Amino acid sequence: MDLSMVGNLTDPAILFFFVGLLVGAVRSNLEIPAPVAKFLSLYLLMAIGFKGGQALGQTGVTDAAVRVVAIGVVLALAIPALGFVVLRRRIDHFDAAAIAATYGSVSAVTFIAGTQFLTARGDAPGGYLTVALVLMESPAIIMAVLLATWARARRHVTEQATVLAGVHGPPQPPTASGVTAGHPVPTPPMSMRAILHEAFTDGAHLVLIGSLVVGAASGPTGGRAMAPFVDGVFTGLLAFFLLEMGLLVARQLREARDVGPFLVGFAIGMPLVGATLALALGTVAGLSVGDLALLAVLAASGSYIVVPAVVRYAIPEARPSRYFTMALAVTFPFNIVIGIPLYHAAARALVG
Amino acid sequence: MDLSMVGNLTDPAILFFFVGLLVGAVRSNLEIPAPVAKFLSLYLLMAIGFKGGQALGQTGVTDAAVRVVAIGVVLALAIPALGFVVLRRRIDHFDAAAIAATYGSVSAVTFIAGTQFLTARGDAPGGYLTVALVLMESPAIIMAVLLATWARARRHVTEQATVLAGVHGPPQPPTASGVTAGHPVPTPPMSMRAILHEAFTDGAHLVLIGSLVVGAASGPTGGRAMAPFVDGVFTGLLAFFLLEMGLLVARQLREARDVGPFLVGFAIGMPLVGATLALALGTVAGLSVGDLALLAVLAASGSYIVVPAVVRYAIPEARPSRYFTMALAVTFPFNIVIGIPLYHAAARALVG
Amino acid sequence: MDLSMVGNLTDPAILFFFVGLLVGAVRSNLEIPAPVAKFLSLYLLMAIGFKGGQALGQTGVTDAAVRVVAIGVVLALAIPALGFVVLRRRIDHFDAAAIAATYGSVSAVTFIAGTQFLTARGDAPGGYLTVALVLMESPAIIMAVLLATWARARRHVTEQATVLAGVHGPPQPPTASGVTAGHPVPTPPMSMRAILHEAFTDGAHLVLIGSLVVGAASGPTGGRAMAPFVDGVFTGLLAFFLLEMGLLVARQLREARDVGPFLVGFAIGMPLVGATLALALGTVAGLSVGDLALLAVLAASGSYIVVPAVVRYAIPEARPSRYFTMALAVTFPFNIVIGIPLYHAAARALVG
Amino acid sequence: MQHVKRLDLVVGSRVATRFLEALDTLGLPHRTVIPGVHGYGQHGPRGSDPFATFDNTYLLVAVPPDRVDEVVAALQPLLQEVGGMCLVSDARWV
Amino acid sequence: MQHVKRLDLVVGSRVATRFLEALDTLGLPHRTVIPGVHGYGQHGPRGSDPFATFDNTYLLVAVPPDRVDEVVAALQPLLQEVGGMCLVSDARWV
Amino acid sequence: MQHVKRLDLVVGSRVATRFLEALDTLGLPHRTVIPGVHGYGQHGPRGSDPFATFDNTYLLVAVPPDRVDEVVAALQPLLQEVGGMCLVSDARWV
Ligand SMILES: Nc1ncnc2c1ncn2[C@@H]1O[C@H](COP(=O)(O)O)[C@@H](O)[C@H]1O
Ligand SMILES: Nc1ncnc2c1ncn2[C@@H]1O[C@H](COP(=O)(O)O)[C@@H](O)[C@H]1O
Ligand SMILES: Nc1ncnc2c1ncn2[C@@H]1O[C@H](COP(=O)(O)O)[C@@H](O)[C@H]1O
Ligand code: NA
Ligand code: NA
Ligand code: NA
Repeated sequence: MDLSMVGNLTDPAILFFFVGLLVGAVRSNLEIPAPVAKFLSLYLLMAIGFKGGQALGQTGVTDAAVRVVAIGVVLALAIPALGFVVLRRRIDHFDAAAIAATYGSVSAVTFIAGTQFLTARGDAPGGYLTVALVLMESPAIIMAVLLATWARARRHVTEQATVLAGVHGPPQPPTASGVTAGHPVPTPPMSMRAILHEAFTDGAHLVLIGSLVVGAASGPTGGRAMAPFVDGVFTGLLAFFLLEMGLLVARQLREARDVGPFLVGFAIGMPLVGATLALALGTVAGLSVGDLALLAVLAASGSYIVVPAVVRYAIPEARPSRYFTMALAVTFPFNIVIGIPLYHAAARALVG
Repeated sequence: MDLSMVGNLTDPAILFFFVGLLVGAVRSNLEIPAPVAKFLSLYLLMAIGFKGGQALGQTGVTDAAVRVVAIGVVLALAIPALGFVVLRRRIDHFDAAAIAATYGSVSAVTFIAGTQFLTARGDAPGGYLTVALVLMESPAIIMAVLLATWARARRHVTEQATVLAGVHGPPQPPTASGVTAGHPVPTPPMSMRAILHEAFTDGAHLVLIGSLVVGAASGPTGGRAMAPFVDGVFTGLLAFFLLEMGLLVARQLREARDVGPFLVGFAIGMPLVGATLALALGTVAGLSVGDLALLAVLAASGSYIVVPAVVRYAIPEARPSRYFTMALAVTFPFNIVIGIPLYHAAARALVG
Repeated sequence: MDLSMVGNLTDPAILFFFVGLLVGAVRSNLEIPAPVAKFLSLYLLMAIGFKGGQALGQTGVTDAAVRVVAIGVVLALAIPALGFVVLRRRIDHFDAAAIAATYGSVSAVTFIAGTQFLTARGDAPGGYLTVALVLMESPAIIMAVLLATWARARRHVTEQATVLAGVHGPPQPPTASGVTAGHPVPTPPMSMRAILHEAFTDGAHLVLIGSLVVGAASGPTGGRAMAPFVDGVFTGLLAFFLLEMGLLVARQLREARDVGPFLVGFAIGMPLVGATLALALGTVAGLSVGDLALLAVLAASGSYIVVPAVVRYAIPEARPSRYFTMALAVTFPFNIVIGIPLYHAAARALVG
Repeated sequence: MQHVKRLDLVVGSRVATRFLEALDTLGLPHRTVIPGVHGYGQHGPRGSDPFATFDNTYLLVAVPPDRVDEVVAALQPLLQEVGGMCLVSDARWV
Repeated sequence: MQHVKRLDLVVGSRVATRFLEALDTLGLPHRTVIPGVHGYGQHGPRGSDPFATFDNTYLLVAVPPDRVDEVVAALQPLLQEVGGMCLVSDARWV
Repeated sequence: MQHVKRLDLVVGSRVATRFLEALDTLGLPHRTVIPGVHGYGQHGPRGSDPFATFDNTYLLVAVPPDRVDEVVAALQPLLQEVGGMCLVSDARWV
């Protein structure tokens, strides 16, 4: 494992993440323009989707593919349930539901970093892992919304919500005693139908699925034509994107007021639990090292894109300064630096 | 032809166009940031300009080059004249002039898709086709402006125009009965001098010409240095751009209120007529399969960039919701999916 | 030398600079979106930093490296001092300090163009030149700020400054007689501490240093993974960036009201003096042709990024319409077209 | 120069079309749109993730003063449902 | 805090320089410029094509109240010729 | 519709956070932020270099009328120190 870890720390893309962290920490004026960052995130989704589709197109739907995807879906249901059970005793139920959704879903960037890491070490995972990535994104969101609805019912309808249903909110938060003080319940939560629409028509989601299909459909000729784009410049653009992620994490860490020791512990412990579950199920199912390790990475990762985007409207009572910050500022770097090499080492030890 | 058509539908770039269409149809939040889309469009022009210039630099001005370019210019004058004659009996003269200009000019993205398609099938067209692309862009605009001036003279100077010459328009359209109802004549049209300046100093136009010259001037060494950029990542960036085109077409289709069956028919019929003309003239002139097919693609394509941009000011009486929508939402997809393989098959049958 | 110069004028990247100049001169609507231009500038810094780091990582800190960097730092102190002595007799002391800083510092884009030129001609400079680039950026700024402080002290505290310390400036300049007329002293200059923070945490600066470290740390495996990004598409993206630089220079030339013949002379003479100094010191130190020529390029170049950005706040009394315009609109094109081939020819003659 | 009412709306980019369609329905199609806007309101931060999946759009609409009440009445339920800000102020149209 | 007049202009990006030069000529060089703005007005949609060849630019200019008539007089012919919107309103300058 | 004061700030992108933090401290976290804004003021041109290292950020903040003096007092020293523009005007909040 030691060698692997050192290996990850000489990967230029990962190193640029640290450059971003440091540059952000000294409060430099460095800024990746938002349109470029958005382009890079779409590019990464397109590239991994396409490559996954190509791999799938070559192998077809194998037995291993079915097993990986099945375990993935099981994990996507088990992890948020487990997370909620742990959290509900210690924190507000709405926060608990949102955090459970965060860890039940997955992080595409962590998935990409994991794929890079494993491929560089000769344990390339199968293309169907990309299908697992797609399918593991949404179940946790729906489960969390149901949990929040249940919590809302238990709390009865508060007077505040009633008032808010009648008028649009005031220009600034009612209390003048600082940001964190009041956490007013905003406009009423979205309908279930709207939530499902948001979750399933999310742009990032659809680009990933679309690229998967295009990759599978366009065969070796298409693959060769796209290779310089989806393979050649991939590491470089990933490095650029991780530079931005580093800047973002540095900024987020500065504002991490609402995350205490318990939640930091959860943000590190939950990934380890998730990865362990994945490693156990995957070993029983006889997965290869690469598939096993990447499934553990998926299980361990927390979503800081789709989930916060939807949950913000679906569970407005929960604080983004908790679930978003935990996933982005604690779990993401943890997985990148320690998690990925660790899960790989464990997979090697188990089935290597 | 069947094989070719299937071929086009496994091209990743074309497939991403369909992904964009579908994603747009389900009203996803997917959005390519405008600065990135603009960059991609400039990149595509730069790449085809440079590659055309390189090819020209190698072959010099051949006999075939002269014939292709000459036919191109003839078509750029004949097609808008023909279009106007057909349209003026059925629709408003200003709309007729604008639509004629649209189909008389050309679409660079269709040109690129055609080049990709033909090259992949071993019928690579000559670099001078890029010169034809450049020269076919503007004549139709100038012709349309003259037609509009003539139409304006016939209508006499209306009172409305007189009034508008005195005051800047009101904050919102005068009639409150919906958008399509009133189509107020806005500020007076541009002077001919201003129109020519707009048409010839258009950024896209100049990037194309500039890249053509740079490609021709920089020889094999320059070509090698630029290859990974203009060739390597080309398909990938084109795919990304066509994803955006798909989103745009989907949006445009939703707003296609002003295009009835007659105009839809025109938007499909006119390309076929233009292509037929090109195939006829090109066969007589003894062009190769690739040159012939791409010339047909040019003749069949309608401009949705330069022409609408200039015509908006030059013929303010015409409705963009007609000419722009027809070129972008009907003709462009038609050519991409059906037209290009069809013209190629015809060219093969004629001179193959 | 003649051949080399012609050589530079068939380099596609340099040719695109001229395309930009011409397109800008005819006042086309061409515009590279700002977020893309910013991305490209960060990309270029990342690529040269990474490549420099890779080269350094391979060779280690050689004797030649130490000599090059030492001479670079000497030049970064000598050139601004010399510049100030020349300028202070003819122009305002604040302008003199700002211009001295401009020419004491360096231009990364000129450095890149020089590296491309030399590498293409078989005289590739060492990776440690990138270290020189980094170290030569800031000393001149600090020196200029000290000079300005001294000038400010000599002038006593003017009444105007006293007034301004009390109120924020008015909405528009007090005099209504045109832009250039009044040059009001704005808000009080920054503290030395703030200036140092600005200079050392500047984003461009840190990306360069960070990439240098990542390049050195990530070894041959990292280098191979990044190659298509930092090498493959480099010329193409540089060409795109120089297109934008051409547009910018054309715009700047139109607004060059405050630069008279003396300052134009300085903007061409100072680079020649700087290059001569570098060539002399470097020849004595026994540098190779590539190292010597690129050091001369660094000495000859003037900063139009970091220096203006910092000096605007550090010496608010100086006019950007002088120092910025000189560096960007005169010295930059001069070096690109004439300077680089000239310094290379001189280096060959001296040590080739 | 005539008097107009100026509406400054900041709404989620994804739902901006709904506001614009409401204005279209009222026969008020003229507008200015600034994309890629960040913000912080009752629904927390918007636009500051590198994915910009959920940023805001700024809409500026000048309407004749006698139509402003109608416009506000049409937009209020939308603001209620999907959040956002709407400021109304006075201006003169040149 | 002194009173100022605030001008909000939305004009074609390509012609924005002409407006800015007119302001320069009046000795009013201070301004704020937002590029990449979309819109819909008498000249139809602007800025929503992926080529953004013809988008708008937003100009915000604060001028002393006594100079606003002069400014409006200088800009009106330009608005007449190339289109665009200009709103004038009151503000205080901090 | 209640009365609010609208603050339009244009400040260097690099120092924008300092303004926003000052507002946070006052318990006024709601705001709209437009990045990538160009301009020209007492500190010369901003945002028009291709490096955009030093462009402006536009901040729009609606605050209750009774808090505007407090806000202005908090922002004035910052404007003094790092430059920028701040306009205050009246609006109604829908
Ligand atoms: N008081 C305010 N001042 C300025 N902008 C605001 C204010 N309140 C809300 N906004 C903007 O409106 C967007 C949506 O608001 P909300 O739905 O309250 O989250 C926010 O992201 C801000 O951009
Ligand atoms: N009533 C309005 N409200 C807001 N923006 C407008 C209005 N009218 C025109 N504009 C803006 O001004 C630009 C040019 O207007 P026009 O020349 O009328 O097409 C449009 O693209 C819009 O961005
Ligand atoms: N009178 C004005 N009108 C509009 N914007 C202004 C004005 N004065 C300053 N600004 C903006 O505020 C920024 C900073 O101003 P300054 O610190 O004076 O350079 C400028 O770059 C402009 O964007
Ligand atoms: Na997970
Ligand atoms: Na045509
Ligand atoms: Na220098």
